Amino acid sequence: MQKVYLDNAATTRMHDEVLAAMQPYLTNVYGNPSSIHSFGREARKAVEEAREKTAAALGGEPREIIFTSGATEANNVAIRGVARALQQKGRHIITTAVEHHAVLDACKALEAEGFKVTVLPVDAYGMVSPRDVADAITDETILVSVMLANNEVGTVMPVAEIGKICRERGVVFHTDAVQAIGVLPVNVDDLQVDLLSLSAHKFHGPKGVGALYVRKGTKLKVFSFGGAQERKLRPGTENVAGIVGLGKAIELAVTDMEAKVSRIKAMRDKLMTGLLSIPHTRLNGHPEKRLPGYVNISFQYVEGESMILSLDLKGIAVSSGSACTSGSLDPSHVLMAMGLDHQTAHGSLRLTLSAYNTEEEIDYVLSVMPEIVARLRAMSPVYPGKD
Amino acid sequence: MQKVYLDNAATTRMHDEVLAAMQPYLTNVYGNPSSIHSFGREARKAVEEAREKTAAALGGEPREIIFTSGATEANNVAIRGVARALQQKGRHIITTAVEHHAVLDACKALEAEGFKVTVLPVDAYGMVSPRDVADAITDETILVSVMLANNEVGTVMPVAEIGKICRERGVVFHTDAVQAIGVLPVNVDDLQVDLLSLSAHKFHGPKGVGALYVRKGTKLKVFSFGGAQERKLRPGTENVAGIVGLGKAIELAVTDMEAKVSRIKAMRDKLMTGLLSIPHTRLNGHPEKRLPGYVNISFQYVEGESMILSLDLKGIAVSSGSACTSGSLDPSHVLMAMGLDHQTAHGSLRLTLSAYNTEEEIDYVLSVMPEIVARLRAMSPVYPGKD
Amino acid sequence: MYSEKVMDHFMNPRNVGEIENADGIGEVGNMKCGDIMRIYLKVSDQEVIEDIKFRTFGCGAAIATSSAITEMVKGKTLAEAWEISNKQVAEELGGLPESKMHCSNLAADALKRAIEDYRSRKAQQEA
Amino acid sequence: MYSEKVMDHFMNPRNVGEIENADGIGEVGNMKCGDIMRIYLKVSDQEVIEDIKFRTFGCGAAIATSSAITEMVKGKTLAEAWEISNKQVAEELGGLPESKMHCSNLAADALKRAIEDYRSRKAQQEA
Ligand SMILES: Cc1ncc(COP(=O)(O)O)c(C=O)c1O
Ligand SMILES: Cc1ncc(COP(=O)(O)O)c(C=O)c1O
Repeated sequence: MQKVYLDNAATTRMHDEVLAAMQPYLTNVYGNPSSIHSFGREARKAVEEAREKTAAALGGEPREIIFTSGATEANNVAIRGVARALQQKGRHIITTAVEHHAVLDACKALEAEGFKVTVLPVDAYGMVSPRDVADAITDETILVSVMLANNEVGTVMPVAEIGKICRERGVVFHTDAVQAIGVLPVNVDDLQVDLLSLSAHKFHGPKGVGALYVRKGTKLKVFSFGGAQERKLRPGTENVAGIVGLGKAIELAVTDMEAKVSRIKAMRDKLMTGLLSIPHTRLNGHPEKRLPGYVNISFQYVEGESMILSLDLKGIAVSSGSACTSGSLDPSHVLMAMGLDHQTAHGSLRLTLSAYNTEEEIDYVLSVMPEIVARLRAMSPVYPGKD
Repeated sequence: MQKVYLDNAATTRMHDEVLAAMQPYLTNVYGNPSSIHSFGREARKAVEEAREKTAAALGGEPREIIFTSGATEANNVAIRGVARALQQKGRHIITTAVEHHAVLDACKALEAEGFKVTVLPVDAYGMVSPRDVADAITDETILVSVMLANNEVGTVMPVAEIGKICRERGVVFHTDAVQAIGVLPVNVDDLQVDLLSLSAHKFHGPKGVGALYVRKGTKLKVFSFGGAQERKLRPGTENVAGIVGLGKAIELAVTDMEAKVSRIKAMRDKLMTGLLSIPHTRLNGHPEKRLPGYVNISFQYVEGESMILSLDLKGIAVSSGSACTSGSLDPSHVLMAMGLDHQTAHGSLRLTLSAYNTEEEIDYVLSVMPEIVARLRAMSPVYPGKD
Repeated sequence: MYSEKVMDHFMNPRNVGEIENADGIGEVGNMKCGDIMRIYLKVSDQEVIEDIKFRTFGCGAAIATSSAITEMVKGKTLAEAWEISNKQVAEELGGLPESKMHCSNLAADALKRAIEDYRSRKAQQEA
Repeated sequence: MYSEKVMDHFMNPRNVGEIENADGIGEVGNMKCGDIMRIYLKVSDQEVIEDIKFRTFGCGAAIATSSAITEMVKGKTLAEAWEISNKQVAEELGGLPESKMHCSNLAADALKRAIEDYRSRKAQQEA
């Protein structure tokens, strides 16, 4: 059966060159980077080269890069770390309603500990207003965290504008850039961010490794103890092969980005137009300020998981903001924050492309989708145009 | 140049079969285990199989295994998690002076937050007394953490005895078993532990992945937020390939363990006897209750790093408890806790074997060592038998 | 994730549709949770389920359990049908993922509502 | 980790040993930190360093800096030698790892002690 992977927001296939770069560190270069003998020094060199590549891709300094086990950890270290380091200065944090749970739940946990957390609303497109950020900042504010691009609808946030505001007001600014690497220009100075999280597997690197950019001078208090690795901000024997993979992946991600992006966009537009030609559909997320590979569409009268399963049986992998895919009861907090009603949220489908997709794959998806939707609608008790 | 790796306590070379098991998950099986489509389900299946293997190796249930990014994280989750979950019950924690920094520093951080921490002393062999543990337990005690085997001198702790005491007194018991997997029998019921940490790269698995065994019913509060992975105890997209590698590595580690261990022991004894025949040397750690692959020896009048460098130039990789290898000022806290004077501690060398070593390698080390020690002693201002 | 039996019921659902002039209709679930099931009954004078149909908005488990229960009770008496629990439906399907046991496994409830509806109509007619 | 020059001095240290009847001896470091350096001087009447030897217990950096400084100052006057800083020794060696800049880079201090020792002996002789 033909297999079509359109869930690149969940994870991506690893680039062959990334695996090739990792291979020595999975076999004969196995030293611990903390060891001073030749085995250790070879591993150390590889880690530091990856750090340089990561810094170069983001426009920062190598010593500003901390490798982690992923963006979840990077987000937690950033949010909790700043909160704890600056709690004497103030105990107010600002974030948005559409952040990843790693950010949102870390903030909520701090709220339970006595911090004040302002969760800013978003508009119907999932966009936060820089104005709202500015208005929310008080003398007590120590941290603002706004994602660079949303991982469900792909809406790209005005992070540079918010960064400017935060800098003027002297507030530390963190952005979760997980979905943006390789598809948007990500430069820590242009964005005026102090902290930035990323995860290698979202841009054709390995799973289980990420990075946190920490601008020089940014104070973080850590809660994880052990060795002196990563300037003590992230102790534990380094995932050498993973870090090398991240370095290679980010280097490849920013190479020829525009060409890749315009190819992805062309496929995306074809997919979007085709799907929207099915009746009772609507696009979720911002029509323009959106990641190039994102199509999030709601199909009225049908539930997301049933569409995922139906597509899966045709070899097509997508995801949904429906509660049924997460095991929780409520549909996606992102779609709800955008004001969608429950039915529309439950009927959402997220199709996310990468450079590995082809136009033939898009054609294939468009050829099977109408039938699938029709079949499920025919079963639906809420579908008005019965049988 | 001949290369001899005798730093297997720092990290080990990955087993070929482990890499072979990982390979599909580094290439075409790249789904996110949380995704419900076929790509995701394949990844999920691999993770759950690894969980079964890990549980089987430890004598626990699959649902009692939490995958982490390594033992550092596992130790932190365990110590902090129990402390926070049970702080209403009491605020006293017991550990030993020779634990890994991940345990010791996590405990110290809790001390700074108002917990009472008893750091038990060890004897000259690095051994803690179960009696001391029993005496230290009070009504306030909520957690005891004692490592299964020490990572510097290899002393094997009386963990089963301590486990029995803890169970009788109703105190949660954690053990850091990092150095024991594949060389000692490790069964969570025999050891009577509630929590157990391990790290794959210490037993020929990949770096950057570990596990925490959490006995059913053990309460943990987490401080890391994000997705619902690993029963919410360890959020973040799973390092699928790494987890598969851990599963395969632990399966291999416990296979034919006795045969491997007796081979390692034979080499170890030859190495030890040979090195101790150099004058002014002494064995550190317990003479019998010791990991099979461990030789920790102090060479009087010379400093560890200078020996490491000299051996490195001969292609031999070892480590030392000297301060100079860690960038800190004090020598190993383990050797100091055992009562060694500074000179003896600085002059320590740790040579750790694995099944990959050969007798020829041991012969080679023994052939170069006397010369190296003699050269450095000749330079030493504290060596009495000058020139 | 789902058993083969679930997938079979999901892809080839039995008894989809409506019954015109049904003797009883039951609906459970709500849009918040993303599951709505409606069951239509045709009941004989002997209180045997002669025909049963369903419409469901929901995930694979919701559709499969709806389909399965219609097969399980067709030809049964209302008294027999009333005894069927959500758990039995899940068992009939070879089990359901744990996360689906609560929100999407409501077919037996929908059937009970339909039987209740039939009975209350009957009571009204007789009154 | 270490530059080639450090490794060269470590493996082929210059001027190892003692000077019998040295004109000045200086020692720095302590066993706690794991570095002890002792420097022996033979000084001419013109206060030129005619001979210099060292013994060092310590890591690669400690041994290399000891060796390097002996080469740097042999034939120099005490006044010139006095001006040499630990930093200059590190530079001469092509740099040292940051963690080694403090504890193991004490050769200039040892030399200063030796010069001081020479001077205090001289002062005693003259007194
Ligand atoms: C926006 C965003 N932040 C954080 C994460 C967490 O990344 P990881 O699961 O690799 O830790 C993800 C992906 O799940 C994401 O999309
Ligand atoms: C006893 C012990 N505990 C914990 C660790 C930490 O393991 P990792 O660095 O893989 O997190 C190590 C290894 O460094 C160890 O030897």
